[in-house]
Amino acid sequence: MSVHTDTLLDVEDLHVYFRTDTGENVRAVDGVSFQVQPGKTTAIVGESGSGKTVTSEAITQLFPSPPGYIPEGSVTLDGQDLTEISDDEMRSVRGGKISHIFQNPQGALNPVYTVGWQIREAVMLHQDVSKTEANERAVELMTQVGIPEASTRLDDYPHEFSGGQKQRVIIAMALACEPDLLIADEPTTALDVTIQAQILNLLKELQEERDMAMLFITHDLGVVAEVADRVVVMYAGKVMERGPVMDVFQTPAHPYTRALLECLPGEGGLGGIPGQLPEPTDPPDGCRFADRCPHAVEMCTEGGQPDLYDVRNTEAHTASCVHFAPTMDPGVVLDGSERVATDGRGRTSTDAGQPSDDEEAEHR
Amino acid sequence: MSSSTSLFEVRNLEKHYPINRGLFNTEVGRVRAVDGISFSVERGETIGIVGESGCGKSTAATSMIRLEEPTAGEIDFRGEDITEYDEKELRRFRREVQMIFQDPDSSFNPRMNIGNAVAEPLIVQGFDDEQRRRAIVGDLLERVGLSADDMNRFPHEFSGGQKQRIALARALAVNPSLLVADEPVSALDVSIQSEVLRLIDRFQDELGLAVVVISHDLGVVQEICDRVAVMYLGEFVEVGPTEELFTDPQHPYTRALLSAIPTPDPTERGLGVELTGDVPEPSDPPSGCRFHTRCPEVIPPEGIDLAQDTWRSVLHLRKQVIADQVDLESIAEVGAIEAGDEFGSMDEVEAEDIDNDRLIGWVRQEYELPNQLGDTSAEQTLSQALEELVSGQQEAAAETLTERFETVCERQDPETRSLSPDHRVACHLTDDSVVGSTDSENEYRRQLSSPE
Amino acid sequence: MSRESSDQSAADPADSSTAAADGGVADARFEDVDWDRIDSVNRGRSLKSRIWLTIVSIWATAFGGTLFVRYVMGDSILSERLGPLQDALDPTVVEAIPLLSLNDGWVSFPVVGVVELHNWLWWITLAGFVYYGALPLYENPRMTRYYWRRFRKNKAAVISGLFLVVIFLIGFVGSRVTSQPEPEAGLDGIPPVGISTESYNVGPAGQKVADCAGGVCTGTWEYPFGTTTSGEDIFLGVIHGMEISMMVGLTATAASLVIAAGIALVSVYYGGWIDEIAFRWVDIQLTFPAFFLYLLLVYSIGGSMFILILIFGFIEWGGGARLMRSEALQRREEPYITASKAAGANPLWTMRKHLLPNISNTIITYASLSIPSIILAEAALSFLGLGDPTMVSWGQLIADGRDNLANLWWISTIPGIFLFLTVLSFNFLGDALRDAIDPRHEGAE
Amino acid sequence: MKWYIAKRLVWSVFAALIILTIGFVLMDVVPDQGLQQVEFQAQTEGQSGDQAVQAYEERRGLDEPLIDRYTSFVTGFVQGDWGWSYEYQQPVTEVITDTLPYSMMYGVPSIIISTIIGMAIGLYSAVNQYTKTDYAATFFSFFGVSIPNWWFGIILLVIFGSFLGWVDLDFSHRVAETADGDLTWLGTADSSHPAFIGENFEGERQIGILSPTNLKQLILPTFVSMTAGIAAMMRYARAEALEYVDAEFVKTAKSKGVSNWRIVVRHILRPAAVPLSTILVGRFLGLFLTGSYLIEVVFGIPGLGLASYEAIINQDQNLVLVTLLVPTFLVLVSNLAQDIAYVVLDPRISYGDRT
Repeated sequence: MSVHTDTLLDVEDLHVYFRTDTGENVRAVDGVSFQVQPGKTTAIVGESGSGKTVTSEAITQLFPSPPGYIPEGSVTLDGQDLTEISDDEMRSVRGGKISHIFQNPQGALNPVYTVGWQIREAVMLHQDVSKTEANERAVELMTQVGIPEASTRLDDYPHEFSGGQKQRVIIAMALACEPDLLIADEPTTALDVTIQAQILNLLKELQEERDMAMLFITHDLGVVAEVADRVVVMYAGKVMERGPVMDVFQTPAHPYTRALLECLPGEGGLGGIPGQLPEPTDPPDGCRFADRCPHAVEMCTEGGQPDLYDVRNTEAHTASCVHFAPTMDPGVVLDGSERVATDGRGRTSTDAGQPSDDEEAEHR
Repeated sequence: MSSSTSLFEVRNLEKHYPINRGLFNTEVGRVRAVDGISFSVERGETIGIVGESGCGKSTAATSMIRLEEPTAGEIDFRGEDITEYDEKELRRFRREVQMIFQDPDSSFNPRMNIGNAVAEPLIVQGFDDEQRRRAIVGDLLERVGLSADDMNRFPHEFSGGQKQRIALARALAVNPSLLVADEPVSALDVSIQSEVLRLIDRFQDELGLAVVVISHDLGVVQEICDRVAVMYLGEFVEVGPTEELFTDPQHPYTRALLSAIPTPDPTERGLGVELTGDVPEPSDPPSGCRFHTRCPEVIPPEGIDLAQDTWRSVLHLRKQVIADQVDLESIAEVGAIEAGDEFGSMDEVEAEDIDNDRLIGWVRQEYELPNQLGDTSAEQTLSQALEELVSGQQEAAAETLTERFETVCERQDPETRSLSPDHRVACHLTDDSVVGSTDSENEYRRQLSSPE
Repeated sequence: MSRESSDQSAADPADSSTAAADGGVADARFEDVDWDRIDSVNRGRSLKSRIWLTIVSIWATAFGGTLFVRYVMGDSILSERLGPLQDALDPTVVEAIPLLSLNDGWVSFPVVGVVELHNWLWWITLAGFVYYGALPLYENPRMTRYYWRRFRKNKAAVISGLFLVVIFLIGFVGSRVTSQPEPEAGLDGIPPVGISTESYNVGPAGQKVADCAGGVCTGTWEYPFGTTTSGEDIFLGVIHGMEISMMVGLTATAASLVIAAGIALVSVYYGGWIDEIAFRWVDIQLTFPAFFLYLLLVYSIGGSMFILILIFGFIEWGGGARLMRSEALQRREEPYITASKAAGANPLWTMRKHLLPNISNTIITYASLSIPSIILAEAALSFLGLGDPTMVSWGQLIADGRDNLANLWWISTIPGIFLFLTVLSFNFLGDALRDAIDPRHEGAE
Repeated sequence: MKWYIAKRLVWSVFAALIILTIGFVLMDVVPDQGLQQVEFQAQTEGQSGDQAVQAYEERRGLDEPLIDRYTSFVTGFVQGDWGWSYEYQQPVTEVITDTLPYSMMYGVPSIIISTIIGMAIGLYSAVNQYTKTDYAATFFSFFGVSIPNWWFGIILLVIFGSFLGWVDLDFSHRVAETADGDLTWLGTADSSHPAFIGENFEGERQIGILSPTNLKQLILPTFVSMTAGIAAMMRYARAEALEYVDAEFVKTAKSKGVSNWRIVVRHILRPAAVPLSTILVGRFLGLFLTGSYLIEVVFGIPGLGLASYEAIINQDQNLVLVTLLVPTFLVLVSNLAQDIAYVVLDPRISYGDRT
């Protein structure tokens, strides 16, 4: 279905469930597939509750387990299935081949150790080096991420750093062992725009220098457009759309992606997406988004989530929407009304399937 | 902007928090969270206040309606100074002004049902007709898109977006004329943000409500505000009509903020002017223009012609030298590591053992200074100062640098100038008497218009 | 987002969306409220709270009267020092009030007769429990069901709760329908039913009651738990001890909760020197070795049940106040408090409606720790012989058997098991309640 | 930092004074039974009651005004003269030095063991939350917290003393002492030693604190005071560790490839150690001080708790006040120490900001 050559990380049909007290399963991730190419950035974008963070944590199995578990699916890194390796092997992958940075720099550093100690720990866990060598490496890393006077600051505690600097320290820590893949989970969400710009620029620089692949998790389409090579749009544990960043932004195919883009401030549409996420323990049949979709037709609520169909015959860009099935007319979504939500009547148009004319005229 | 017609006018509002230390808790300093801001809000107008976290915008919100007592300043509401109000008058004033908050989850008492929460402003104002109160609450809930039956439900049964709508209903219960919204949507998903904003916008139109929106998100402000004030370290650096401010920002800080927003367009990559460093401590704000420590457009002293980023590096070095914070040991260690095997282990490196020229090179490297500055007179001063620095004469180096590289931005607090009746800005760049020749101004314009 | 709330959107999606979208425009003004009229009118209270206030005032008057007669007019340390004053207070003054009479130095009320001081406290505690605990649960069935669903997951706690209810009912009813066990010569040393002991352990009268044959006596159902060394019925003693333990635990905890919550809320709301003084005092109080203080106070003031409850109530609150303060400090910064202030609420409203309900977790946590510890402390004091000598409590029974461990081992063991199980149940219950109402889990379902 | 310590020191002295004052006044309010007895006795013997009372008061220094007695006690206390114990007929200082070792004999091992075991179980159950082990540990801790120490002691005495006969029902404090009455770690003595009165045997037996006989009689008190200690420590350790188990930085550590064991020891225990140390010294110490009264009464151990109890019952003023002040000082000093430790251990707390 997609290009398998030159793939660093291949996530195939990944499911992550969380067992609740009542014995039900919360299907946080429910069949997700995507790839990350070496040296490239794949961004997973979605709202809160879409399962994007759990997906990223499932790669190195960082989610709390129990109650979380992976009922099926594979995560292949360099031909090795990470869901099947032993705990010891997983530990050498974590921080060695795959590193993480998290959303909240405030909490991600242990408050009672110096930053030097924490970077050193990352180095010494994976490399057989002396403490002095590890220290030197720490200074080097901190200098690279742009912390001035690194060798003095090594002995400072996290609270002595500002939010942006903390995130730099965390990046330094993540890069300690030259990972092949860096998973960045909303690394700039907790930061001011100005600091966000600094961190994004830094990440781009470092990625180029090291030819490192990046999996970037974010809810901000602006950030996606800034950093990503490929985009995966997630909704309610499923992939809605996948493709190269240019294609996805120029020809957003899935109605959900289109709605998300509409919501951005400055895009004119003070719309929003009516409705709520489906129940994660008992998702409805058919497309997870059908309930809120202005283009939903009857077949959208039948069977499972639609396959990822090619958009406009480019194999790299696919959307999980029945309108893109070979027998259907994608024009319904692509050329039809793009005022997905501004009329506030999203639900009533569910049955109609066809947008009304006046709305179409109003837009563009 | 005559005060007689303004609904709400704030003049020179200050809110300082004392810092107490020692055995008797004597005051040793003050956090100047809000340090003299002035603005007015007309009926039916939406004004936005934007700035980075820690700039004092939330404190401004709470002290402008006396939820915290302001340290100084006048606040007129309908021509009456509310700082003079007594308890009773203040309670009456609370009917006219309401607030909504950032976090929908903590905006509601988890142990009070939604009906009571929305009715609370009515109850505490003494409205004890229960029948009618229920009618009003039901009506309000329906207006914000919920149902009257939701009255008996508890906050945790609603989603974030719904809660923010209920917060709006609560704020409107007493039919206020001014609404202060502190980051009303920043805790919400994008798809829900716009719904809430739309609702605020609608009520504003319908009820002739005046709104003050506090946000760190320029997108939000752009969406619903008529005028915008940009705040930095307790002060307004620029105030103007939204349209004008976004298309023709005058203050370098406004420009930096605008350019830092990632655009959802992959063809336009690259985040423009990058602000270095963080917001300084409001307990010890920089002299002169408070933004000069991070400003990408600091005005060089006369006769020095350097590229802006080099000039900034010089300024940074100078600041560190004056504060005696240049750690030669550390620089030597970093330099040694980068130089590789030549120096054995990091711990063995001592700054004194290293050849002066080499150390100077490393210092330049650390402070991102080229080996030779473009401007010869500047280079002369710099190399003299560096020479003094590495030979241990920090004070002399500081003096040398201060003498030559002092800029008007750190010396003088820029006045707030009106560019048009509605557009005010506080920056030396807009002051012809400071910038002098139009050349340099054009230079800055040119630098800005060309993306990096 | 009207369409977001799932149950309602299905009913009338179009309706609500028009209300939000277009309907609002036509009908722009909200209802006009005549604030001037409202400002001039005083506020009323609900019927429920009026009834409660009446009960509390009647209670306070009667309790105050009893205290006055007992400690100012009656024969006590205080009255010695109030000599001249006492002369002026002729008992006939009390008798002159219709329906009241003096009975052996106690005020006798119509219907209820003489009520001892500790019983006054016990009654108001139970009333308060109904008003602040049971009534809200009854009025809020949704919330009740929600808490119950979470609570019942913890089986141990449900069993504990049942056990405590049973203990309470048996103790409460039992000590009213039976009389206190009295020592009876010769009836001593009877073993519990089914247990045998050498007959020389059993008193002469007891030998007739128990099944004695061949130098061995076996207990019978007449004294199911056997008797003490002085011939008291242990079964009756255990039943009376149930009420004592419950009363001391609940009443003293209630008293300390009221003090602790009051001081914590006022300190947090007003801060400044009130806070400083109150919590400096708490520092000192907590530094005092508590058990030492109990010993000292009980020894110096005397161990009547009323005094015991007061001592526990007035000493135990410090830790609770500290916990509540730190909780309330966090709550104080919550936006809903600010919102309430921004709406013009007065301090009392904010404290009662916002701060108090939201520190209820800490209150319950604290109560669940305090009740068992007070029960244990009372038992320990009784064990040392410093409890109320006129009442039979578990600690006293345990002490009775202590010198005859080798032969009459059941005297210490049986009440001890009840004491242990009661304390254990309170601990389990408290833990489950804490879990059930922990707001961190709220909305999880 | 120095201002902070100075402030805390001043406050500690002030608090101790207040407590002393309260104790002093309370003791003074209590009707003196010794005095009543003297008066009664004098009257029954047909002498003047007043005279006897006066003589008694003079003997005990009670004839002076309250304030004078108070100041002289405080000055004496500060100078190391802690007064005379009428109950024990020796200086209070000697009573303390005589009794304290017995409290420590079971108290110290019990604190150490329960800290180690409690902490280990607590951490284990926090890391393995909601597993069977966790539930078992939780149940055990409830058991330990709920069981009344003194009753448990009695029950153990019934079982191991009365029924099984493994231990003696009476505590023999002479076993730890030499024939002269001095404490010794380990030694031998023949049948003339006061501990062996009534026993006839040849040769010598071991005596002293570490002698098997002494250790045997210490097992039960140590165990009883341990149950509560382990349970309390376990609850606190578990609760504290749980604060950090889901912390973001633990996830970060995990993502670096840190092993589970190392995460527990380095990343969870270390930050939890700060609040735990507070609990350990503070409440824990209090637990033993309180527990010691009843344990010593039940087992008949002549320790500080028993002395304090006897002092109160017999209105031995000076001894009461000193036994009140000893734990108070312990608590105050350990509070101070732990606050300073807090500052030292937890880099987040800047002492400059504390008042």
